[in-house]
Amino acid sequence: MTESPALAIKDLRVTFGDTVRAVDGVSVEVRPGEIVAVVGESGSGKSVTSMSTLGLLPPTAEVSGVIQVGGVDVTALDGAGLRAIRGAEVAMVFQEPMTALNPAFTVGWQVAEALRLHFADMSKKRAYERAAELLEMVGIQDAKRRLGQFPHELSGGLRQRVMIAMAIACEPKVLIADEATTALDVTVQAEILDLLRDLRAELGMAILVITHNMGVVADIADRVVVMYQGKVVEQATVEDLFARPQAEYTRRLLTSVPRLERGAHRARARTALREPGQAAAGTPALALSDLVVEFRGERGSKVRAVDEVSLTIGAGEVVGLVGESGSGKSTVGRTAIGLIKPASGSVRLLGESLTGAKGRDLRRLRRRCSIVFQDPASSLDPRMTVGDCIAEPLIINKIGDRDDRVAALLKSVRLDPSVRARYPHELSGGQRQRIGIARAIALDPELVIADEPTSALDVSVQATVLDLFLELQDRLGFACLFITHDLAVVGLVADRVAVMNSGRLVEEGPREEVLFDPREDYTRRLVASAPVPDPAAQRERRAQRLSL
Amino acid sequence: AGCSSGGSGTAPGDPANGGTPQQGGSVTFAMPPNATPNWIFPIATPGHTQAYNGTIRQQVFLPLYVYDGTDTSKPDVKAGAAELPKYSEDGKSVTITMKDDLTWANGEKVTARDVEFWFNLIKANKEKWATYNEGQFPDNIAKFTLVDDKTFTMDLTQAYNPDWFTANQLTRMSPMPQKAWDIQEAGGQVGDYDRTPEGAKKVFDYLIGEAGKLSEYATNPLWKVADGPFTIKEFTTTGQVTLAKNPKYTGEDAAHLDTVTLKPFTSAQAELNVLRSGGVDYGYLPALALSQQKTIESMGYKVEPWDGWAITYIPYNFNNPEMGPVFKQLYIRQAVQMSVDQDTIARVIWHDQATPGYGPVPQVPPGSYLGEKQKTNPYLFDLDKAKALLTSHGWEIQNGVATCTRPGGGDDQCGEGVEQGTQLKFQLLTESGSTETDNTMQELQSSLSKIGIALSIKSEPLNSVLDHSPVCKPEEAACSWQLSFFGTQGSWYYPAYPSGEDIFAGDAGTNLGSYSDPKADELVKASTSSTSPTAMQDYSSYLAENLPVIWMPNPAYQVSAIKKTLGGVVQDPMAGMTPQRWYLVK
Amino acid sequence: MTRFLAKRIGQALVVVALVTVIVFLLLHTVPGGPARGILGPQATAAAIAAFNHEHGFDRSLPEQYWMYVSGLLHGDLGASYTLNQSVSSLIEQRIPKTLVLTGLSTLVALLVAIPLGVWQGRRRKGLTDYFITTLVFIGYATPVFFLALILVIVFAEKIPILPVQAPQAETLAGLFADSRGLVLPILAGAIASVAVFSRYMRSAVLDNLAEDYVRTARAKGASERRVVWLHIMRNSLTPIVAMLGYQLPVLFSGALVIESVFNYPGMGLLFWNAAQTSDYPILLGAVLVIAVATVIGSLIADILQAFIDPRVRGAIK
Amino acid sequence: MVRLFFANRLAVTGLVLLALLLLFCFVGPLVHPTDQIHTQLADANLAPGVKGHPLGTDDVGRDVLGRLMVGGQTSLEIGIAAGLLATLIGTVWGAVAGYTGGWLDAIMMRVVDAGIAIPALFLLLVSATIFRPTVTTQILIIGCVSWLVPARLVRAEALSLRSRDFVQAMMAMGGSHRRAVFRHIIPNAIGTVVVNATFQVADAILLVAYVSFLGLGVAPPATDWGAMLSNGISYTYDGYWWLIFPAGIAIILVVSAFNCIGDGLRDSFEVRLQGR
Ligand SMILES: Nc1ncnc2c1ncn2[C@@H]1O[C@H](COP(=O)(O)OP(=O)(O)OP(=O)(O)O)[C@@H](O)[C@H]1O
Ligand SMILES: Nc1ncnc2c1ncn2[C@@H]1O[C@H](COP(=O)(O)OP(=O)(O)OP(=O)(O)O)[C@@H](O)[C@H]1O
Ligand SMILES: [Mg+2]
Ligand SMILES: [Mg+2]
Repeated sequence: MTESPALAIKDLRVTFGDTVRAVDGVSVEVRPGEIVAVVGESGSGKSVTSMSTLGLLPPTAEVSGVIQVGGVDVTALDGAGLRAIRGAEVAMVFQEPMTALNPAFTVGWQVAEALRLHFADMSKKRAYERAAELLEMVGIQDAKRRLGQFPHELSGGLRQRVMIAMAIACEPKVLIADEATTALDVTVQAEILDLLRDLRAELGMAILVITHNMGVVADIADRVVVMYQGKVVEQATVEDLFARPQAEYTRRLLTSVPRLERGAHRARARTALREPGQAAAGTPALALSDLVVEFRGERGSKVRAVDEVSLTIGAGEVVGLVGESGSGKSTVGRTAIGLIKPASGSVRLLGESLTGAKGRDLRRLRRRCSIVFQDPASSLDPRMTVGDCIAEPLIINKIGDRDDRVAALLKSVRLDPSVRARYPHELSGGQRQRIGIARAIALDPELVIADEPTSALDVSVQATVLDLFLELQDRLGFACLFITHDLAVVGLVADRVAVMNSGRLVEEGPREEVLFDPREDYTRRLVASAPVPDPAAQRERRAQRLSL
Repeated sequence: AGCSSGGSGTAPGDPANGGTPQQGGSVTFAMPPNATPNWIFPIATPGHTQAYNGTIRQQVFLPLYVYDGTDTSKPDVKAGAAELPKYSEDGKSVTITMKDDLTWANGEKVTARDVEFWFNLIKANKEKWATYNEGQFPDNIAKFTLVDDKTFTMDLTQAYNPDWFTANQLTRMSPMPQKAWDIQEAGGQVGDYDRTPEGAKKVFDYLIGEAGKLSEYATNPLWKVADGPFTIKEFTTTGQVTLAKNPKYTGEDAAHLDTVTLKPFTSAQAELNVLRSGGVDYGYLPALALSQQKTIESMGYKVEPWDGWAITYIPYNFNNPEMGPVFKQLYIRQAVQMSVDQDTIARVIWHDQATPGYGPVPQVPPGSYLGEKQKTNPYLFDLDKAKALLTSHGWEIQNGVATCTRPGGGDDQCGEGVEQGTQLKFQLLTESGSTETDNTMQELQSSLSKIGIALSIKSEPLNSVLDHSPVCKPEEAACSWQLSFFGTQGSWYYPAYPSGEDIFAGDAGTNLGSYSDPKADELVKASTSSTSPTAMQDYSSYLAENLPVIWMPNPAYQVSAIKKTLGGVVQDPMAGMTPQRWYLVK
Repeated sequence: MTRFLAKRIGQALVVVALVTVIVFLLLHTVPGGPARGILGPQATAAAIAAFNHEHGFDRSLPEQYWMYVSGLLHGDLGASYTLNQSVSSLIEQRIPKTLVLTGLSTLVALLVAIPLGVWQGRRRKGLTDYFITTLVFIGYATPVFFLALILVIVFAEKIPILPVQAPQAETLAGLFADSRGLVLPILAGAIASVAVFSRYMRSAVLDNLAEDYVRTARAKGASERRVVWLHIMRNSLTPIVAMLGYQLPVLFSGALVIESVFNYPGMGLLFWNAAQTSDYPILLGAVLVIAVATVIGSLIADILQAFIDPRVRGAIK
Repeated sequence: MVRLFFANRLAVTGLVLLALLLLFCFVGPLVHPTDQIHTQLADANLAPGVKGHPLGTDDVGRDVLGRLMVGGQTSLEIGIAAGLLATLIGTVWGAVAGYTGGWLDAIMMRVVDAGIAIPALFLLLVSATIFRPTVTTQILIIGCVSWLVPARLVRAEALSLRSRDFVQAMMAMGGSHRRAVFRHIIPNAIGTVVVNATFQVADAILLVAYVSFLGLGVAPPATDWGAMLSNGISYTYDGYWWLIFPAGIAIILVVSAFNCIGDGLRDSFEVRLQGR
């Protein structure tokens, strides 16, 4: 380990205004060919640290400290110098892929741009070909067609992979992946992790992975940096960390990691109410039958995103929806609440037909439901303060006493009530996500559609949020469609599990059955791909999976 | 004031010009905005009476008589097609002889038959003739007789004042080449079709149809048969007209110049810009640009006002249900007239390019028609006297507005029909778009307010003003207008003989305010039908005193800028032109 | 797309029909009719009655409208009351002139305004931003006729490098042959539009600067220039395109002042004079042309907008 | 947001400027009383300073400074009211059309097309013959002919905003369309709206001048800045600068004041760009 580090951050401090100390004396080193994972509490300054390496923080940020890339101090560089480094030396995958792509250009163009910016002599055609290869490398099927699509036509996972493709396009020396696999299903995630390992092996790339998924950490990292409240509280090799956590926060973190194993399901006071047989008796909270959703593709062709999906969620029941990225999970969620009109099939929401509902009736119906969007950044109005965002459902339903309620909601998702005066762009990804959750539970809904509600949360916060969620569910008995990629979380909260693949519902059944005794091949692959938060065990699993 | 020198023409060889007249050359003349010429046929149909149509037409097809407004007492024989008319003793018939030397371009002589051709077409189609007035030409011709090739006689239905008849009726006549134009359809044979009413109608329709093809004016063989000093060389759809010297002209008034281009402008501003760059030889200054006189002069131009043979006035609507009775009181009209400070308005607002007017006859050039009373303003500007007139007739000023406190017909009372409590609040409709007019109206408003008359002003485009101030009966809704001004360009342009049968006679079509006064009617009638030489002067004096309207300063027709090298220009107050007499000097 | 076009053309026809009806009705609410205006103050009552009869003003309104429409369907726009030409030939002569003038001045305005707006958006709150903003507003607040006058005084009189008149030729080729004459009119027309376009551009650039995708582009190593001129620009064109669609009709009537100052008889002036002289056939014809221009403009704007913003594309397919 | 607005130096400058202008026009005549009713032809076109006229006299002899105040009252009243009216109608119309989409959008936008297709000039001419001009009718007429542009602009923005997740999120919460339009679409289109509003005020003030020229203006002896300016411009060649500049500068000042306020407003909505 005498090699000079590819990326070295020394005593980095970042403050926003006088009050927010986002990063407080962080030092991290990544050597060529090394994969370092950064874990830590949501809002602990991981993203800010990573962005500061490329000088991408907003001007409101005050930065001090030293950042060296290949021995060169980045903070001393001027515009041109920085540009030469960006993309070519250090590339970055941003946390929220939804807003990070330019809505006006096709994804092909955007990937090709990354190439052409640094390979001046590359022809346009060649760049597109390479872009297609890159998309295939990150596991996007049908890459040629995807090249011509616009970001809003892609699912969250697809966008995230586009971002990854863009980042690795120029084969940078340092790759910073900020929550780069949150929107990916476990099979794709495993592929991406394999890809990263390959890149490290072939190119000696130094990789800094920011993640909350301890499984991912166990799977890929050589070394782990743990951050807490803007400080590095622990650095250790991955084995050491899992085996002998030193810091108090690390220990808390590790104990909160959900594991995919039998019986991990949280016991709930009123489980009796929700024995499968009984659920059918009451009016189902959500009943989808033969749902088909189509999007217009190029030249009027139609793309089936959801293909004859039938799914029933009984009152008070939690159904986990898992499946491949781009398989139509989010689309099902959106259609369920009437944001997308199905091409055929019917949606019954809380016993009423949604297809026919209009105006006031529709609004009344919707008020009894709520939805957490997959991408927290784009689902918050950029011009409203966090407080206003959370208060919005209260205002819509003319509920008084908002101030207290907003404060209480913030507290319940472990956010300081002082953030209410901030704007969404002033929060970290996980903080934004929690705003979305707080907003969704503000009204004590009867049905919650939660699209990856905890993907950006560190496991300790995730645990709190899930506890809260389950506690609320106990108390209010709402039904829930829980869309996620994290099978362990599904195992924790869901009564039943549904699995989707390419728009179809391939398997559906009680939790234990689907997760531990899957009928379908696809499900089996899925379960096998789920990383376990234990380096040794994970290595074994990986070998197993690869031989599969 | 430069207004007294109207028609300051310069005769050929005028030493003042310095330099010798030349033959040939071309001259560009700037037409005012919106004056787009669009007609050359000697009979104008409605919508085709723009001033420059007449000017162009009379260079190509000579009218019987042409007046030059610098002397309105007799026609400018040289510019017309006939010798002076001879009236019978009783004034009931007139005999006219055509000039001997005139020929059409096709070699035919210009004959009395050509006049008959014109007359027959008019007679059969008078309804379509833009200048037709019931009772006047051709209704007042009892019989048209050809005497010989060159001479004809017209019997009139009654005795007319010869001056009036020549100036206001005979000027409309214009011989037309019967041997070339007496055709009923395209490609048809020439015949004597005009002599039957049906035939005349057909011929007329055919010719009018041809006249509607503006783009062919320079090429249509019909229009080549001209007898004037010029022919049409170019006539564009945007209104640019180039006249070229007619080589076949046989008269004594041949053109000096090779071509004269009449150039249209989209606005006075555009014209001024071009003028300042020397792009026109004969242009004009917008009134507000008068301060540039020196600059323009230094660029080789003479700046001369071109007075108009016109009067400018504001009619009272005597039939207005509210204010009609008030307007009918002469003392009120006197008070109003005494509040119009014409001298100052002309000097300050019009920059000396308007002439105060005191009666129905154009004040300049002063001729034999001006009555003694009109010559010397009978109602000098005097606010005190004006106010006294009101107070002495039972008006009291309350809150700044005169209110009638003593109704009744007595000498010290408000007058017949004026009710107790009537307030002197007048509404004035005025033409928009001119700073001078706006300012004049504000000045009027201001001085009237000083004698207790509240004037409220509403300005509208000229057409709306005319639409909104029709001749009307008191009970009609359209009679709500009280005062109306449409004289930015002069309210009324007269033919050579400035009689008032169209505007101040009780039954006249354009007597907008329904002014009615038996004595005035009598005087108007006398001016057209009696042969007395003082008829016009009597009429002029009476109306100057009786105030059928508010007399206002009359703006000049235009303020011309003429290249110093251009001679022979006469600024005809009747807005006519004689470009055949223009010439360039070395 | 074809369906969209078909639908929009159908709607366009309705709009055009609607506009003619409205204008027709409005014209007939004007008391007195056009006769007095056409025939002048000296016209007699008989002449006015004859005029009204000849042009059908003594008939009922629906009848008159029907007469007009049936003429239209035969491609006949009628004949001017005052200009002794058919309306269609007048429009034919004037439209190219106006299109040249307004098209070029819009183009010039765009070429100046878009870079200016983008540049200002980036250098927000700098001294130059304030300075340019002030200039732009002075340009906007100066009435066109004054601006034109100043241009003439400066560039044609004080420093006589340009002609005072627009080209007087009747043909397009002739117009371009005298292209120096086009400079001042185009300039006069462009300045106010520069103000408008650049302000919208600046504002939109500000909106987009805050978006996350800008950060992505920077992270790729794109130069600031590229980020602004490519990434942000494309996303900022929405208001400009919306303005442009609307600009087309406005240009037709808005060129009036420039046409009148530079002695360049185009559509604006034709319309204005017709309005002043109550030349109804020209008015109706011109309104028809403007209505057609409007619907075309609005259609083009919508299509363009879908082109630059894929998210709206769904709305037009 | 209010705090942000007042923290913005530019915005405060704009507000102060506007306040000063209002003070000048509405309180000024008390300090500098002049006769704006009567003409004084003997004193026409006096240069500034002569005979106690600080800014000279106009072409019929009225004190220009006093006239500036009186004219400003009309201009400010009409400009502000008509500009705001047009912005208001246009913004709401456009936002509703763009947000709703479908046939309602088609109908609403075709109405706008039809409105734009009828030249404002023509409408003004016709209304000149129907209405008597008062400040109120002017506000209404100008407001009614100028809302079409903002409608188109805002609609274009709304069209892409409506598909954003935060709007969808609100809909999913059972929020009304009204809330979507007023709380999300319009605030996010605020940049365009504000820029347009500044132009609307300027336009209205200039349009009043145009309108007076057409004969629809307020009846004399009342006046407005636009009319003063267009009148004064005829004297360009005479060098009577005091007939041109005061009114011209006044117009530019209002326009700039509104622009500053607009930028300030815009900034307080554009929370993401602070520090830039
Ligand atoms: N507006 C759109 N236009 C065209 N295609 C779309 C659109 N929205 C989604 N799709 C396509 O529909 C499919 C399903 O998308 P969806 O967002 O439901 O996937 P998902 O299961 O939520 O995936 P992920 O886990 O990656 O979020 C994808 O192939 C996507 O490209
Ligand atoms: N523009 C900003 N203005 C003010 N505060 C900010 C801004 N950006 C980030 N912060 C704050 O800085 C802190 C660190 O944010 P950062 O995005 O680095 O968190 P993170 O560790 O990436 O969290 P997560 O796991 O939730 O993404 C957070 O408290 C956040 O609220
Ligand atoms: Mg983060
Ligand atoms: Mg999804």
